[in-house]
Amino acid sequence: MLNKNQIAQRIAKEVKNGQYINLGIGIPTLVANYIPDNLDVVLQSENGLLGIGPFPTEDLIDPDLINAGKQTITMLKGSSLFNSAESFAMIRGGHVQLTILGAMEVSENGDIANWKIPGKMVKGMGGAMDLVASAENIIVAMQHCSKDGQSKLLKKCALPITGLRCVKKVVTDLAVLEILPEGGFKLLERAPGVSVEEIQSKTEGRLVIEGEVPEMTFD
Amino acid sequence: MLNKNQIAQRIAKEVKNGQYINLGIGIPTLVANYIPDNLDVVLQSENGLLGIGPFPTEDLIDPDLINAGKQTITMLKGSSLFNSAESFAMIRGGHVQLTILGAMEVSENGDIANWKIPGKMVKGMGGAMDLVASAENIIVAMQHCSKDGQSKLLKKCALPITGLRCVKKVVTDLAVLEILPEGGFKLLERAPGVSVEEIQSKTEGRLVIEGEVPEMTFD
Amino acid sequence: MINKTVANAEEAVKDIPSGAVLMLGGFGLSGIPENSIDALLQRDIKGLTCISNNAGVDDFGIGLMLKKRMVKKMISSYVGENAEFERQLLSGELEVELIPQGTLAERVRAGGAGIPAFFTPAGVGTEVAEGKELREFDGKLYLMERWLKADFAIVKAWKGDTAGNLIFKGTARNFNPMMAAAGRITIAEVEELVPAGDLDPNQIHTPGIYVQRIFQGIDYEKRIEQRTVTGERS
Amino acid sequence: MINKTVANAEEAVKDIPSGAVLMLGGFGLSGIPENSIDALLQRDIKGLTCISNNAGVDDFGIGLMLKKRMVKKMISSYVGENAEFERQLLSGELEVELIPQGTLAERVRAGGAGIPAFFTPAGVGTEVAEGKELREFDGKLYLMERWLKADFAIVKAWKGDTAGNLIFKGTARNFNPMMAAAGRITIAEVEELVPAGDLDPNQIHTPGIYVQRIFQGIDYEKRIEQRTVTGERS
Repeated sequence: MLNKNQIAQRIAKEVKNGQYINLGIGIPTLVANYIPDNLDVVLQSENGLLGIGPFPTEDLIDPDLINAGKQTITMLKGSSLFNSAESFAMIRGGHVQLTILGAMEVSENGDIANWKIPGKMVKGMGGAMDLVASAENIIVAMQHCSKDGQSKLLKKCALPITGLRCVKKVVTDLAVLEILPEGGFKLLERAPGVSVEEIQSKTEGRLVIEGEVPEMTFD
Repeated sequence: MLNKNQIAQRIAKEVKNGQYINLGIGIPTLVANYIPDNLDVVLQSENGLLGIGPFPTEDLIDPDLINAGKQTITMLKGSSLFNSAESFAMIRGGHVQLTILGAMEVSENGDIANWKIPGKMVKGMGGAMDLVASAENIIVAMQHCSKDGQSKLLKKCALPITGLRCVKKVVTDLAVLEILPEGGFKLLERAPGVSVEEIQSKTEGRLVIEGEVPEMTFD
Repeated sequence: MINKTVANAEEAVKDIPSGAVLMLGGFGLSGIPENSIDALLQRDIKGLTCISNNAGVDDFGIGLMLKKRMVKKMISSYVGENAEFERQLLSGELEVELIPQGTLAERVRAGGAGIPAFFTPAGVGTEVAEGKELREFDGKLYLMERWLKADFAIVKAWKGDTAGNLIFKGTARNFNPMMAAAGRITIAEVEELVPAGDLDPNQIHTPGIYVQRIFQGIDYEKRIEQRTVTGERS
Repeated sequence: MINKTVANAEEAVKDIPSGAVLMLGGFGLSGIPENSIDALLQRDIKGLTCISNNAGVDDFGIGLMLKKRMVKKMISSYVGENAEFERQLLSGELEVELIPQGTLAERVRAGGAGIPAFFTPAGVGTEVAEGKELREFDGKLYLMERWLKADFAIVKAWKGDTAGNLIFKGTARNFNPMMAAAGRITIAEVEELVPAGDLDPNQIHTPGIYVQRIFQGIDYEKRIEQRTVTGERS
């Protein structure tokens, strides 16, 4: 079973050289720590920055420089700043090629629910609906099951939807799964020590198993 | 009868303090020469400048600084530069309050035709259709009649339309006329030495005359 | 050049009436018009509709206007952690309309740009799509969204000149430029107000045509919501 | 940061095929990609569709591409004075689609911004409206217009960095930024190419995300169409 950092580490292997990437709050943010140094990629912050750098040292903290999670950040050489309309023009226009975000539920046809739980105070969707409606590649980082053991990989999302048929891949604490164009979670990799049977028992949606399913490796 | 400079001079009296103004090519450009110094107005050039200054001296000519007529120009203190989408956002959004442009024909309900003559090579509408569809106040500068004596103030435009029900006022070599909301050219002023009868005879559209029509005065 | 200068925040907001629709720039607490909000808090007005990406925190930004019960309705993409907000919402005192962030940015941009409606893929298949026209272009589904405008837009910039030209700094730019264009009356507060001609025309982010009133603000707090330094990870 | 540098204009345009849809920045002869046009003229390609506000003059800019019969169709707002253009148009060799300038700018902007369609008042009641959806919003009529995209967008900036960030100068900015965003492959030529990090991130007009290839141009002529000096009036 993977911890949060290992989920992030595994997702980092999906990153390709030259990509522009938007990382959501939570586990997706951790992905930045594991992108290999030999890859040139640019991280976008939807509040108006391309080229997110590391967190600042105390003396470099600038209240006018935050990421979409409202954290203080720095810029890299070659960064650019822009307004929110331009930022979502980039996203909607497909220029941000990869979006990695968290989810409460994903369905076997790629629907995602991650913004609202009925009966709870709704804080808003922020930029999530724009992001999932736009990027050519969307990878979800999530726990395979809820705290009370219910599968979060479903036939159909029970929670209010954030976007339809958009998720391409899911990386959980148990597995790496691809959403097939015709529907279904194709099991690509198992977390170390996790059996196909366990994944099957914890996946409510249709699980597609073809041949031997390899165990993940970490470099 | 007014010459071109006098038409421009008369139109300049319509300019109000604090306005943002777009001047078309031809007579409208001349209006800039007659705007009183005590008025603070800003001229927009739809290729991306607010604050058109005078033509440059030889040593200040900059090929990267032209107006919409492709003439070399200068900027004023407080000028700003922007792209074409932003420029027409300003125009379409009604931020440019006054547009002054030439026309081949104007109809009594405020339609304008100024971009195309069937049978002649069509060069394009440029920004004219955007301008006439957008500004709250549109004033046309034109000759009252064509070279062969035909009225250009018509019941209905014969030439292809540039915009519908948009012209608010027309200043010609013979008269100043307001387009009434219900249709019709209301005669506001006569050019020096021009009689109401002459204007009537040279106006094909419905001319509305109420009481004494004053002769224009120039300061 | 037309001079847009007013003396201070009080002067700038003095005629905003109860029931007005306001836009307020900022993302989180970054780039919010602190001085104007303070001045609004001194006014005895209520029933405001506030269009702003976020709703401030309990004791800063729009949160203070909520606490004073000046706000009837918030139009935002994310309202965050704000206990008073939650209380008013649950009690029905406050109305909230949640809009995807990119759609919010584009609707405001459309308001300033004279585009009454446009199509976006954000929200297709979600409750955001309810009651909206759905349409297919080139094999993909889109929603029709309408422009947003405001009686008063209140924005915060880094530098400005007396002609109303604005330059923003860092990610404090965010919604400010689009809101400046979408206000019938736009009020801009700046950290540094300079004479027209002192700013490079090539570097203006918001041309002065969009700004009706400008003043130099004072005592900016610029509160940080999530202070993170090297070595930390959330 | 991702490095977008290519050696020169020849390298940048080498894979543009016959029949491609191109966008070319510029207004009149200001801000046109001179080097890329020269390099295109060396290529043996034809049947191009060129989206550009204007069509150059007989012996400069896109006019040279017309003369070489490389262009099948022009999409422009104003084609100006160009004898060869007129000849080809009248003979049926060249197809022309004329679009109101603001609609052209917004359609290109929409292409880059993922907005498949929007409404504009420009052209209502004119032949531009033929075949287009007409719709009333708040008592005013608007046309629905579609986005424009290109296989290759070719733009000219003043300064650029290796990450593809661009800064324009004066009114040479015009259509260049929107076109940069609307090209599947965007080629930017700049007067001065600097290392990533040398440009102020606050002053970037076109973020590098939109640019796939960048090179430093040479020998800019920057021809002036209407040389006017003080005292003159047209």
